[in-house]
Amino acid sequence: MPQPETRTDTATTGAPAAIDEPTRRALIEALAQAMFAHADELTALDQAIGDGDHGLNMKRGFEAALADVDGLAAKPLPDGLKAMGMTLVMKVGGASGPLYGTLFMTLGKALPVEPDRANLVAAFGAAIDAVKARGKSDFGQKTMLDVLGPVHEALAEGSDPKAAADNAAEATIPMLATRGRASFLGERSIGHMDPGARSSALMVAAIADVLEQG
Amino acid sequence: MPQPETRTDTATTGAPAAIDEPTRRALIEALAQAMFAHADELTALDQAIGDGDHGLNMKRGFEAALADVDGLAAKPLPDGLKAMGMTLVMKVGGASGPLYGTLFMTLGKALPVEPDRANLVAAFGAAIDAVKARGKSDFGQKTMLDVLGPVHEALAEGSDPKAAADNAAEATIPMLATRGRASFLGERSIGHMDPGARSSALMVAAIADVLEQG
Amino acid sequence: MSNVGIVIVSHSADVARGTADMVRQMVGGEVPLAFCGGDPDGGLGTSVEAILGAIDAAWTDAGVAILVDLGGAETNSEMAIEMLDADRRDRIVICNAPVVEGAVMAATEASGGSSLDAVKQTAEELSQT
Amino acid sequence: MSNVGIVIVSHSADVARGTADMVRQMVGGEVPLAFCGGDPDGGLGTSVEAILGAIDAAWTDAGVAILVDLGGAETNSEMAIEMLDADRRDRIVICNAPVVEGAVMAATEASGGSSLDAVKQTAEELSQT
Ligand SMILES: Nc1ncnc2c1ncn2[C@@H]1O[C@H](COP(=O)(O)OP(=O)(O)O)[C@@H](O)[C@H]1O
Ligand SMILES: Nc1ncnc2c1ncn2[C@@H]1O[C@H](COP(=O)(O)OP(=O)(O)O)[C@@H](O)[C@H]1O
Ligand SMILES: [Mg+2]
Ligand SMILES: [Mg+2]
Ligand SMILES: [Mg+2]
Ligand SMILES: [Mg+2]
Repeated sequence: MPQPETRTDTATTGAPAAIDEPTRRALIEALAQAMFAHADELTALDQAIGDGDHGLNMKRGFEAALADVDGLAAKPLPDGLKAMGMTLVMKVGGASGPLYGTLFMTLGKALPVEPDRANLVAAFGAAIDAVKARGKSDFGQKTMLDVLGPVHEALAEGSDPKAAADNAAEATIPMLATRGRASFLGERSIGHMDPGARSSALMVAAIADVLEQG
Repeated sequence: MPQPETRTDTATTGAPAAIDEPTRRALIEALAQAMFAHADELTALDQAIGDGDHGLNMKRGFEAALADVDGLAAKPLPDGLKAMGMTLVMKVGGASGPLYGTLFMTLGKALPVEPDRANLVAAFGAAIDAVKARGKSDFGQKTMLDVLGPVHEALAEGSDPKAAADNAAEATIPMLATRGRASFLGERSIGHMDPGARSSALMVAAIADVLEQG
Repeated sequence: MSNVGIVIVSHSADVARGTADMVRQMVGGEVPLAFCGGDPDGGLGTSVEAILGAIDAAWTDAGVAILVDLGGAETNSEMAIEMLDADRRDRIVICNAPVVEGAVMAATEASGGSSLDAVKQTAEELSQT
Repeated sequence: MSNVGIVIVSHSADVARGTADMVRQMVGGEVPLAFCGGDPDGGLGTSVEAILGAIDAAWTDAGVAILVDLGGAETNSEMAIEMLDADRRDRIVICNAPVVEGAVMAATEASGGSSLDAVKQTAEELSQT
């Protein structure tokens, strides 16, 4: 498992390599490919404890992002993130649309054009708060937040965000859902991974893979 | 205005003339014609404080009754009333369907084959109670019950049921609706005649006219 | 024993059909489901005959929960229930719950094998999340 | 000033259309009314773009009350509201009420010229009669 400490970050400034246009394009493509490759899996997870559309929703959102990959990648990082968020808001069609859309839009608002690690940690924290506000939700309710939170911690302490995301997604399995459609199932929501937790983990892995290569 | 005391009732037994097959046919036809002739008026009343379908609903119900007039008139009075009630239940399509249906079906259950006035008063009382139970409603709520009640009183005391019905329908105008769709309007239901009160008055008049001629 | 069945009764055939689509999306084929909407001529209203047909289509020995929208739908559903055999009449309830949200919640509860009482209660406890 | 407008947002286009039919039957043309249902591809879900379009279509200076069904419809409606000009944002509310019954009640209240607050309150007080 790759160690984030060995990444190309310059330890002295705490700044990751600049996220230039080719990297931004690679990030969008990697996110889209991850959603396309796992659409059926996400849908199956959502069938178990929801309405079975999460894979389809994410696929629709990232198809739209991919269709505009030139335009999105050409923008400076903050504007690109905002535009990406807006695309998800407009295209996803499920509760995850405004939630992921808010996540990306807040990152765009909070990040400078060339962020360092501290900027990233702060921006991710702000984005999580915005998702909580949008979803009237918090950690521990068996949602995407239960992956985003541990990823934020990993970023803050410099540990591996991919591993944190995967572990956190697994950890939603025994949770009782109290937000979103899965909450309709009450106790029966226990024993299944939350689909939004899984899509969050997939996105974190896709981003980490691109940045580690970058 | 015709006085019910001058009707063909034999004062000694209190029995109205037997309601024979031609009379039963005349009653069904008169009821249907009254609903057809006043369908637009009933609909207009329902447009003011409801969903504007009462005329259409009653027309549909009595078209079905008229289509089966031979069969209905051929039955003894109690069975004919029950069958008529069932027709309204199945065909009217609005709240008035099960309510008028229950009224006729209960009359059919409560009346003997050759009823006297006392039978009629008792049966009408039972039918009103059944409508109240079906509608979870009572007098004073601006519904058909506010005509049926005064008609029952008129029958019991031997006064003119037609006049009682017309006055009672008029008296629903200042009432506040607390049942049925008109209740959605709150205070704005005041100042309009209840459509079901009007259709009840029309039916009472149609029946009285036939029996007075009979 | 099969899961509790769900019957959707709306004044509008479109509302009834769309609600059934939303229910199917949540519970697939795990719950017997039937719906009806519209008066006997197809206008806005309800039809006792159609309600009886829907009850029959969704019938299971575990019983049937009916979701209705406004007054007439409820009164016609009550009328329909009284026309059933005594045997069935005891295993059918009308939920005091909104038609769309209630149907989704009731069906989700029913898909877990819950009793008719539990299905009714879940629909009726409904407040928007 | 015009009556408060009503916007219906359901996961199902059929539910949205049928609810609008039921509202029209009660209030005719007295209330600005718009509806949307379905995700951007027409499947079950909601679309922020369609919600924004519906808000625009039902807009009046008296404001607009939105009725939604389940979670995503609410979240997407909140998202849509935040994308409006500040000026409009203050005159638009999401009712915590069931979509079908709430829309009929809200529209009936609106047809009497009631304020946005009163319309919202009537929809939210709703219990089945
Ligand atoms: N209120 C909420 N707060 C945070 N996350 C939520 C909330 N509601 C839903 N989610 C997340 O969204 C996921 C479902 O997304 P999706 O299936 O696309 O939308 P929908 O539930 O509208 O069909 C859930 O698995 C959960 O992670
Ligand atoms: N719960 C009730 N109890 C008694 N009468 C009622 C009740 N609900 C409605 N009504 C009567 O029914 C009439 C409306 O009938 P109709 O328009 O045919 O049905 P709907 O209201 O379903 O459209 C009302 O005017 C009222 O007289
Ligand atoms: Mg889903
Ligand atoms: Mg969905
Ligand atoms: Mg009516
Ligand atoms: Mg009606």
